[in-house]
Amino acid sequence: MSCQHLQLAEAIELFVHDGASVALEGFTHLIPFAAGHEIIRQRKRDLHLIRMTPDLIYDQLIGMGCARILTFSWGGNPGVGSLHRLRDAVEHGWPRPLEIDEHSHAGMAAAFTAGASRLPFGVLRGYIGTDLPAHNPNIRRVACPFTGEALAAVPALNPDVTILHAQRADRAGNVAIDGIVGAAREAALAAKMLIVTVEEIVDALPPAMNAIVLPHWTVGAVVHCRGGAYPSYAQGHYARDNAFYQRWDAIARDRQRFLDWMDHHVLGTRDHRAFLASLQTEATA
Amino acid sequence: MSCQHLQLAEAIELFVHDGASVALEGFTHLIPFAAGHEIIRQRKRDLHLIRMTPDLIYDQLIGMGCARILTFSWGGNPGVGSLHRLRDAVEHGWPRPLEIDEHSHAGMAAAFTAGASRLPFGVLRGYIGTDLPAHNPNIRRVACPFTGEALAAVPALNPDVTILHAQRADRAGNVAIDGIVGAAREAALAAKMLIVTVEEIVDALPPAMNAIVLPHWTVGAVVHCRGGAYPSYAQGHYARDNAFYQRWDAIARDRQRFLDWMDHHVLGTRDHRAFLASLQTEATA
Amino acid sequence: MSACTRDEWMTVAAARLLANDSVCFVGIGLPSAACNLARLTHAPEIVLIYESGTIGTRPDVLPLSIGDGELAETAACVVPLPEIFSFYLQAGRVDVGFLGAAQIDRFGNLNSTVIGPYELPSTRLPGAGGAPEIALHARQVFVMARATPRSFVEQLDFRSSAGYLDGHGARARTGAPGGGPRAVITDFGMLAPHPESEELQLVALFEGVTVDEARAAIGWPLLVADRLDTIAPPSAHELDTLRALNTRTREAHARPVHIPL
Amino acid sequence: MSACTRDEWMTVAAARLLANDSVCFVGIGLPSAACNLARLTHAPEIVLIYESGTIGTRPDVLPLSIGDGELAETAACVVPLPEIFSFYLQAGRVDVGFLGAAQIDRFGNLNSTVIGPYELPSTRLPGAGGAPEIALHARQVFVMARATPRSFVEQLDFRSSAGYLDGHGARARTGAPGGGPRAVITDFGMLAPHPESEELQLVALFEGVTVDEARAAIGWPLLVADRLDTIAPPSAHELDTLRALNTRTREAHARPVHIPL
Repeated sequence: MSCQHLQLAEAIELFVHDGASVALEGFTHLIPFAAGHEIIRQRKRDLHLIRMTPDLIYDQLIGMGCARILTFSWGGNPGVGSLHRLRDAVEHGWPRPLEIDEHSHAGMAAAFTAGASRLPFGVLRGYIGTDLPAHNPNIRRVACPFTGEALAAVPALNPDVTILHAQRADRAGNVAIDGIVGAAREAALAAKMLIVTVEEIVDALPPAMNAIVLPHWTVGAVVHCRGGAYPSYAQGHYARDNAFYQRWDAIARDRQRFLDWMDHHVLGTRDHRAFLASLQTEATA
Repeated sequence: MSCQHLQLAEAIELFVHDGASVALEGFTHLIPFAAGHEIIRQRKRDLHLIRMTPDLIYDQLIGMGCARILTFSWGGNPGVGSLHRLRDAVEHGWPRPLEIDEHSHAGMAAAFTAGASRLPFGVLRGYIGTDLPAHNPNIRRVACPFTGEALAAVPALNPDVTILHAQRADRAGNVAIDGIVGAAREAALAAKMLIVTVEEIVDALPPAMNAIVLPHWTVGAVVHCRGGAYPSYAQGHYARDNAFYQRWDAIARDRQRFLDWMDHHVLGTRDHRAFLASLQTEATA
Repeated sequence: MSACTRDEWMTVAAARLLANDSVCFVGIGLPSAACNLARLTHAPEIVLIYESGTIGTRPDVLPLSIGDGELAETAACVVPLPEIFSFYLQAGRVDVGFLGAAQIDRFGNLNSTVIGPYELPSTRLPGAGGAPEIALHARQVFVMARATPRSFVEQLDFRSSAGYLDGHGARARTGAPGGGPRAVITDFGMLAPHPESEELQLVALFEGVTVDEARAAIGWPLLVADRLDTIAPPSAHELDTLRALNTRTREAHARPVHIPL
Repeated sequence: MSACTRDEWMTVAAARLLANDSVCFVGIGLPSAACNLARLTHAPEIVLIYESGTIGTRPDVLPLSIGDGELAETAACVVPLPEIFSFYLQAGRVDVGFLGAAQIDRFGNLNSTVIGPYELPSTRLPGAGGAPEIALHARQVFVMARATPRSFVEQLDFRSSAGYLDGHGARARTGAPGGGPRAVITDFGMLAPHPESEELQLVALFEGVTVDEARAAIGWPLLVADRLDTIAPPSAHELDTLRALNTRTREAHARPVHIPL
């Protein structure tokens, strides 16, 4: 595989197909909002969305009807409360029913790690005494061939496309990530196609040695997209907009207000720069 | 567990008992020679030695009769040839028979990772078409509960004691490792007791973020031991003494010459500093 | 000491349970406040782990999310999340895990998944997240939850994470490695499992609170332990430290964020 | 071009097989020389991985061990060894794996474990190391070995890593993901598997070498492919580059090392 430098719209158009399984990872940090918005703009449908912590961007994708299934382990607005669009889809099937493949964090971490290792399943000592296995056929048991102990097993996650946001890439497409990574590295290496949006493209990455680097030949496409994680954050570039996360609660609570907001700020903007400008305008209005 | 600062002789005396399973890890880089020599000086017996790549230090431990079993995946003198003491123990039972628990690198890596995760076994797609499983009951099969595929399974490695060498620790016992780590981190976190010898003890470690750090509460004992990896190397401190590795071939080929060398340089020296001085003297003689 | 809120009292009560040599797996909200209060008072060496991968973190202000940059910047190290769950939590390296929940039953089992049937819930909650394995592996679990009969219930709608299951050793018989919910800190005092039945019973009350108030807040017939302790109100030092922390936190999070245009 | 040694010719022949966009899992010795020669000549962008965890490394001198500091200093990144084997090799991200061995049979199966019976060997060899899974997962395996009837044998003493097993599709039937030994580069030329039987047959000779010389070096009755190619001697550029690399390497490794007293 050789890494291409693309515009965001091109990358989404080329690699995210209706019906695909797509993981936008990043744990609170480096959530690829710009890429999620572009998926909405291109009105992708029937996606199998995968993410440990469906965040606002998944609330938006679900509320806009892009998703058919959701694989996840915690679906809330961090530090605020519910994801109202996710709730509405599960509780009332609006705008369409959403199938749920629900795990614990440890289970999803094992599934991504198995995916990155191209093993068919991951093993953990987990789920004991919980009702999750009874409701999810993707949580099974496997016996240790040495001790006989029964452990939990989950099928590997190998998304058709994983999308990350990172601080920087070099011209060859090597990607460097600083700070909190969550399961981003495993989701990246588990993917059939990896797209990374980055704050900046540099001639040479900082000295790496034991730092977190995704080698260019594991990366399908690099997209230069400043502010691509906003309102999430990029360590060393900009802070998380906690106030936006709080404002989202009221926006997402109401179907019409949600649709109006998406119409104005996402569907009504050409790209991420225009999206950010529309929020800026609103803030200073 | 709380980390103690000890002298090397104390640490070995306190924590390495006859019959214990002991992993001295470090992959070519950061091999804990000083600690291995101290084990020889204290004439430990019946050890279960564990290491992916038994290096000169294991050749010495085996030749001095410290080991009963060896778990390993590649036992040679890197870039030079055989480990003659290891061969003599396997081929002729000298100075005592050595039981062999033989794996591939991938198998041992999976076993250390399972150990660090406190899972009873590790899974890999491995060993297919090889004779190793027929000769090692510690290589079994496990069926994927989703696909039915048969995969290789190895029992977790959880050494009684893991010993590493690293560049630096702070006074609390946090340990920072730069450069090639091999399976050192997994072997460390798999251990019941972790001893780390370090080049230097500093007031504060360099900024870490995503660097490799063993938190102080995972470390049982820190030993300040300059040059503790020589003739292996410590990135940023000193280079590998390739000439010593080449000289070792002739020393270890002959039982008596080996014994004389060990007598003079290891048993006949009080500590690692004296060991290094004895080599220095020889070099300038 | 000035009058304190029940949230403050809960936070202080939880903080007091933490030892200086503890390794704590911290959640956002009251647990995060309690752990950092402990660190800023009697337990300066306490090790705080957030599931985002930040180990040994010493934030100056409380994080709003589990993955705030502040946690990474002040951490001893930041590791990928799968390592937190396998090399630290599952490996048995966590002394205290903090959990909250929408519902808790008399055996300390928790529900953070759904109200109503799973397939068609009346309320879809965020889900279990890290809780099932924190509940399983931490040497002890502390639950922090404001008590009402709607949250401390006779019967969970869904068991997201295991307390003592049906009690009487049922948890231990599953092979669960950790010790389970050793303390439930509420806004009136504390519950703890009976040594044999493992049913949560009232073991301590905030000074001035009555057993009746406690009983009214709990949705099952609450038993009272043979020995009932009193939890002293926050000391001036505790309260000053907590309020200063909360003030710093509010100020930090109120700073307007620049849209990265 | 000056006269070259057979080792140099083997190295050049192997280097020529490597494409600019290949990801190679490199072993010490001739494979390392071949891969770096390719990088310094026609394949500047080739990605070299050493099992020590160094990815995308560009050493100025050849390493003497698989974990030389030079490999770490010039790498795109250095990761823990378990990740090399799970996230890269097992994940199918390696195009070319290089292997050597003490014995090879007509189906490209390799022995690097023992001569004689496993339980009481006449010669205990270092063992398989990374080979079993490199042989299994790399898209193609290149074997480099000087040929003698004692090393290219009718019957292995031990199968450390799988080539085509008994041939005729036996390897594929095990589910082995990689393509197996596509080329065996020796000191007289090259063997490659027959498309159906998968038996290694002579496909190319160094210019000036005869089929009889090849047959004499192989311990089984060597078949000759329908098409027999000639491998041109090293060009002046290839040989100059390789010799300069070897000279730099010798000089670097001859520098006396300071005992860290």
